[in-house]
Amino acid sequence: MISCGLDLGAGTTKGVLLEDGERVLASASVPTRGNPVERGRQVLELLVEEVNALPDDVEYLCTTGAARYAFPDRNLQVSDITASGRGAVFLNPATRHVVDIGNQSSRAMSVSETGRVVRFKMNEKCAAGAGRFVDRCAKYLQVPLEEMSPKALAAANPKIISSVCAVLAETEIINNVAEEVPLADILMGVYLSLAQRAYLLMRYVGIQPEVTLVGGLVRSEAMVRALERTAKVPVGAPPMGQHAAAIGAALLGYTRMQKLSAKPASPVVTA
Amino acid sequence: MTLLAVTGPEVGSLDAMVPLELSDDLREFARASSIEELTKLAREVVLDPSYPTVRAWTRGGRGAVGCFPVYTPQELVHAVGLLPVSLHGGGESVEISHADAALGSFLCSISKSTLELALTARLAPFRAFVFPYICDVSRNLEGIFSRLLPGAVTHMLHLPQNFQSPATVPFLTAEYRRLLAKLEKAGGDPYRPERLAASIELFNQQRARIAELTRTKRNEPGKLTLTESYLIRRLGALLPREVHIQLLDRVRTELGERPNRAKDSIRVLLIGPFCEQPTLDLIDLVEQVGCYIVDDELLQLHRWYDRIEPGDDPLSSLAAAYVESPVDIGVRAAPSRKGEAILRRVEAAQAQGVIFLTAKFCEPALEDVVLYRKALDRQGIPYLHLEFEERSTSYEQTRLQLETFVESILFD
Amino acid sequence: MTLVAGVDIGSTTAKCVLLEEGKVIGKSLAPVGVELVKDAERALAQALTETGRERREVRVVTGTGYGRFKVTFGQFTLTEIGCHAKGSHFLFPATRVVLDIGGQDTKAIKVNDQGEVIDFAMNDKCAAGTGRFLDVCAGALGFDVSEIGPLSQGARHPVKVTNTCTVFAESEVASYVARGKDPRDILAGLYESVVSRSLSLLQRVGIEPEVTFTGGVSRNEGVVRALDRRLGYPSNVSSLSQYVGAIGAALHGLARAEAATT
Amino acid sequence: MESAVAAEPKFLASAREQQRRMVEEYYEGLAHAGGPKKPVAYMLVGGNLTEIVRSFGYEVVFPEIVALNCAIKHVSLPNILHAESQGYGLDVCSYVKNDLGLQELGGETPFGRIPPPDLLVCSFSGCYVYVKWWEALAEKYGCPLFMLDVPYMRDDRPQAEDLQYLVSQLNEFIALLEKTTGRSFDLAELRRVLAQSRRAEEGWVDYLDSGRRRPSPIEAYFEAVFYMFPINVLRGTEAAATFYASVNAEVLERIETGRFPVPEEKFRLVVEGVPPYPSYRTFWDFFRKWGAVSVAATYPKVGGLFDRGFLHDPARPLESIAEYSLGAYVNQAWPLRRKLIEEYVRDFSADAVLIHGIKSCRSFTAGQGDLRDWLIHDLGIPTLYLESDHEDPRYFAPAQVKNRMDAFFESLAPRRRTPPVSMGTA
Ligand SMILES: Nc1ncnc2c1ncn2[C@@H]1O[C@H](COP(=O)(O)OP(=O)(O)O)[C@@H](O)[C@H]1O
Ligand SMILES: Nc1ncnc2c1ncn2[C@@H]1O[C@H](COP(=O)(O)OP(=O)(O)O)[C@@H](O)[C@H]1O
Ligand code: SF4
Ligand code: SF4
Ligand code: SF4
Repeated sequence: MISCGLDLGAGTTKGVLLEDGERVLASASVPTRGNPVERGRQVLELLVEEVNALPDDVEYLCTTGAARYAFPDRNLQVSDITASGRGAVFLNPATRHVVDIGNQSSRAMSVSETGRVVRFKMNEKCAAGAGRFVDRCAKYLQVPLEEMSPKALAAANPKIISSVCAVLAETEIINNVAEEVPLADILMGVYLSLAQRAYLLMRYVGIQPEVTLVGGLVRSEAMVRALERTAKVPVGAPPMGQHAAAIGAALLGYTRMQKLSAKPASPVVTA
Repeated sequence: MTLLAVTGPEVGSLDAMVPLELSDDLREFARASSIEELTKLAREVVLDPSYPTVRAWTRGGRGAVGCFPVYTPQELVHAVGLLPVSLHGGGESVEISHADAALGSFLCSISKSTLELALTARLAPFRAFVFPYICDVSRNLEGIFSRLLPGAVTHMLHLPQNFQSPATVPFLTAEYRRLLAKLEKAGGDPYRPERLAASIELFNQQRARIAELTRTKRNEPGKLTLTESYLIRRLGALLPREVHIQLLDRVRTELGERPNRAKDSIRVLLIGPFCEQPTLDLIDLVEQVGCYIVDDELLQLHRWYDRIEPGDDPLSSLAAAYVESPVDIGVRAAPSRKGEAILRRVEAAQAQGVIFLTAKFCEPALEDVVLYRKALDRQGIPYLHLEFEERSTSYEQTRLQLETFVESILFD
Repeated sequence: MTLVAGVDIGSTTAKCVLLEEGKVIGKSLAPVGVELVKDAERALAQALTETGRERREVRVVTGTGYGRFKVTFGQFTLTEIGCHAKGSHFLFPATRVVLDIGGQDTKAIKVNDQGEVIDFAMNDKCAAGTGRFLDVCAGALGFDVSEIGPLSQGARHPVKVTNTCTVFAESEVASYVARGKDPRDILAGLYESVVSRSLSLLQRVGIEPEVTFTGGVSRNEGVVRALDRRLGYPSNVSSLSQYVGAIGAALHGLARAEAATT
Repeated sequence: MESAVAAEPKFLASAREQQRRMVEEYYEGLAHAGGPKKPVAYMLVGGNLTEIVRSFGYEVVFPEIVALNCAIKHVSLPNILHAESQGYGLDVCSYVKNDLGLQELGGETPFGRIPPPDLLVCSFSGCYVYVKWWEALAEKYGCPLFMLDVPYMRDDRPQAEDLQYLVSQLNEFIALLEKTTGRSFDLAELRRVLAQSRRAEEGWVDYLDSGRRRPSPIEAYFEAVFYMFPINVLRGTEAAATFYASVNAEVLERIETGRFPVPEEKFRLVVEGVPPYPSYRTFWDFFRKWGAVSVAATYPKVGGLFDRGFLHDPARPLESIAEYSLGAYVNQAWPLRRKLIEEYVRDFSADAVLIHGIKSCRSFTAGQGDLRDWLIHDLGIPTLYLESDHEDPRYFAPAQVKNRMDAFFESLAPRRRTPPVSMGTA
């Protein structure tokens, strides 16, 4: 049985195909650019293409992410916090604490061995604590996004940004540039200031080993190091971490599908 | 500050809409024949920041008193022939442009919108305002009202926090006399004990019926939605009590016939919104995502006590009721008892989890949440803490968190 | 005949004006980079080139704006609050209230009939409702901020911008675009939200006519229209509105220079 | 224009030294306190019952004072963050967060360990957060809590029923203390302690009154805050009673030698609001650079409005303690607060008012915007409103504060109400 998880995120639309709730067959992602439904379809096509299957081979589709309700051809939708908890535990079964930093928000959650979210906390309404902040800094400093992290890792004396606002932080960064703070130190400062915000969420939830980072920021080793340095715990960063929520959605879809085939006609709960 | 200068039409706000007009005797409510009709009417009244029911009441020359939440002894206001009305803020519809200047940035919405309503003449139907000392904001708001609305009578009611001292009831009785003196200035009749006794009895009747309504919600949560229960209760401090009691009787009869539509929802306790009220959209949303709110702290005012015996001296009986037997909420000292209290309430409501829904910047509520959390953690009871503001129009993040909470209980 | 210069180093742009005989005879405007001292020098040099004057003819240079301390070659520095007040009074002598919306903050300033500051209020902490907000949102619509002013003309159903955060508003705009909303309605919604934030600052100092609107955002006619509608009367907007701070600085410098000679 | 170099703030040299020693000794004493031998009572500054508690042999901890000491020493943030991880939100009073965080982390501060309470005395005087804070401490420690309910002051004079209510609570409090300590109440001792308090209060008032002189020999906000310690924490002790004599001797010396808080007094200010402790020095320096000096301030009166005529009276011990609790500055309704500030401006010939709003303190701050509005628009008194926090360094943005301050003083110079005192050339 193949289930699909689609994570219709604010920044990136991601999807996976999962076989029997066990194996990831395919994964894909494209930038959302404000059009989640269109991108969702596109990701679905990419996935199906990758495994040489037909759209009908996908038996169950579960959406998650900010636009989970917008995607019409879904069987189920789950919150992206629920989904990324599941996905993180799928990727690393020893995970008990998940940090999810995406484009617009960051969350920390404690999870059970099944990946059930026990407690969680997310940042609210302010972009200063999310990936968008890194993107903007990249743009401002004219460093390609992919190079932000490798460059940051060379920092000797990271310069932490004190401004609470992602937008105004740019001015602060400019000042740092003007004061000839080395680029690496500025870049690492960006990650550290994100880490500090995430750390507050983590502490609220209660930190238990093992800690796993998921969401788009998992692609930045500097983010992982910054978190470790701030929270003083080892932080795992699974390579498929950006797809954690998509995987979790596919998993939950799979579970639901099984329940349905066991006991027909139970209504979808969340609506 | 320029008073009463409403500048230009406000896009998307209710100012641009025609305020609801009601007949002087509020006959519309008598005609509402079903819960649906009643809640529809209630919704219009609640969403109209110009207090249509109060304007209807005062058209006949009668006086009304605005009572800031909570624990204002509205019986006293009623007993001197004035209409006690709860000021529950501006909801989603009031844009704040004057009040910010006086209040500063880090304050709850209800304080700002209440002042905004005053500065834009929408509290004109009231002759007097009572602010109980439930928190520093409510208390200070009275000081601001007294300056910016020199024409109105304002009063800050000191509510005692020492519940052990034998001197507390006599003190509070004296406090109530100070309030009576102010009400008299606002055109209230002189105080007569027998009238207060009658008012207390009337409020007892209202409370008993509301208690029944909330019991129904607890025992058969599929019978009525939280929004319905809320709107019906909310009318209780916007209409003459006599009218509301009749409405409640009708509601009771109708509920007797309604089926208890069971859904796959979790039973949840809703703690925190005892003063500022969430918007109707938010109240809707909480149940929509898959919760049954089996007990809540919305609109506490009808539920402080079971019953008050007026006795020989109704004024001190009323004071004693506050000191000795009210429901504990975040604005009443209960040292060393908070943790226990929440566990008892969870148990009583047979709730599977707790949602703390606290007004942004509402410090009394925020501080209690920590004590509650600790107790819930010890027992492994799930909870979620959300903050709300009056003028939020987008609930994406709130919905996300509510759904996660429900899913964490429903999915294993 | 005294030639004086005002250099306003803002968060976004560097502005310079040359003032002679009560007239602005030259000006320059350029985005600020990271080396503010150079930006300041360049601003002055450019204004001089434009008018064909020499640096040594300039009696006094006064710096203002966030980067005023970077006008190291100047004689005086003053905050932009005092300069916007002075500049507004110079352009519109009946000004009582100045609204200055620049790149990253908004200020409401109450002035007396001498153009002196009586009271002021400003936002901080958050870029919501500032020029930056419009820059970012214009980008999301695929425009440059200098183009979007007239484009809200004819909006019929302004959208409600629910996100006050600049960054999230940007994605909100993007999603409106994706949903095929009329850009006019989106822009009108944005302007509405900028104006409603400024109004609460204006209320802090008390609104009374005449209101002069300055700073880069006042070049956006859509915002001006939205402001005027909410005020109920037209605000003063000069063609030099983005230079008002620099003009004020030059005037202050002139006063100082004159005080020194007498 | 601001002067290029600002001289280092100079305290009253030996009084300041003495004050430092008193603080040190106090915290050293605390390190050994706790338990039945030397029980510890936690108290709040507003309307506190120091004299009574001391007469029963208690050591007194004021968590507000501990918190502000932490903030000045730049160690409040870890405590605050710890409290936030326990669930205290961003908007909770950061005194509370500092204290509860510190309690959870074991009570270690750079100036000694703070012992846990044996008794909690909540003087509910002027701030509702007091109640919430003490509830949390009671929940944590399970020790007895006495709630002194202080009616809010809404009229010029205390009402008879308010006083009666308070005195009767004080009697109940004494009974509780007798029971918990096993000692009996010693009225003579209380009278003696109150007499000491009164001496300290008289000296403190003299100090504050010297702000009326021009130029002012004292800094009635930044400097006075240091000298608040004895009047709030050590009231009733011999040390506090004699302390102000040395302070005032030095004030005289300043006058004689012409060494004033700012070398050249340009602006006289009345200051309202709790100070930004985490950036105290930076903030103060901004003022000094402009030649601004505070001549009167409301905050130093949170422990009692002694300068408005109230002094403890050993002849009427409980009544005067009751009046004291009622009279704390934050326990005054806005109309009274407004009147006081207006009087300060007049009596101390101030040019302007500075209001410092605290984002996490609603008790002090809710309504300061209206105050500002009234001062500027009704009274025509130039007023600057600044906002940060009293404990949380994250809310102080030096560049923004400086910008506002510069703009304010720039605009104030031509509008000054009184000619500046000049001791040199500009
Ligand atoms: N190639 C990359 N290198 C570094 N960071 C990346 C890369 N791709 C994405 N990111 C980061 O991840 C963020 C998007 O995270 P994601 O979890 O996909 O967000 P959402 O689910 O909200 O769309 C981006 O804002 C960016 O900061
Ligand atoms: N031609 C224009 N049309 C509309 N808006 C403009 C134009 N030029 C600049 N702006 C706006 O003005 C802002 C800069 O304003 P300015 O007063 O120069 O800022 P600052 O003084 O902080 O540098 C920009 O962020 C932009 O939003
Ligand atoms: S502070 Fe900055 S990042 Fe945060 S909400 Fe405001 S604009 Fe957005
Ligand atoms: S919402 Fe909270 S803080 Fe605001 S007035 Fe009510 S109780 Fe006070
Ligand atoms: S007065 Fe303000 S600072 Fe003091 S405890 Fe109360 S809220 Fe905190």
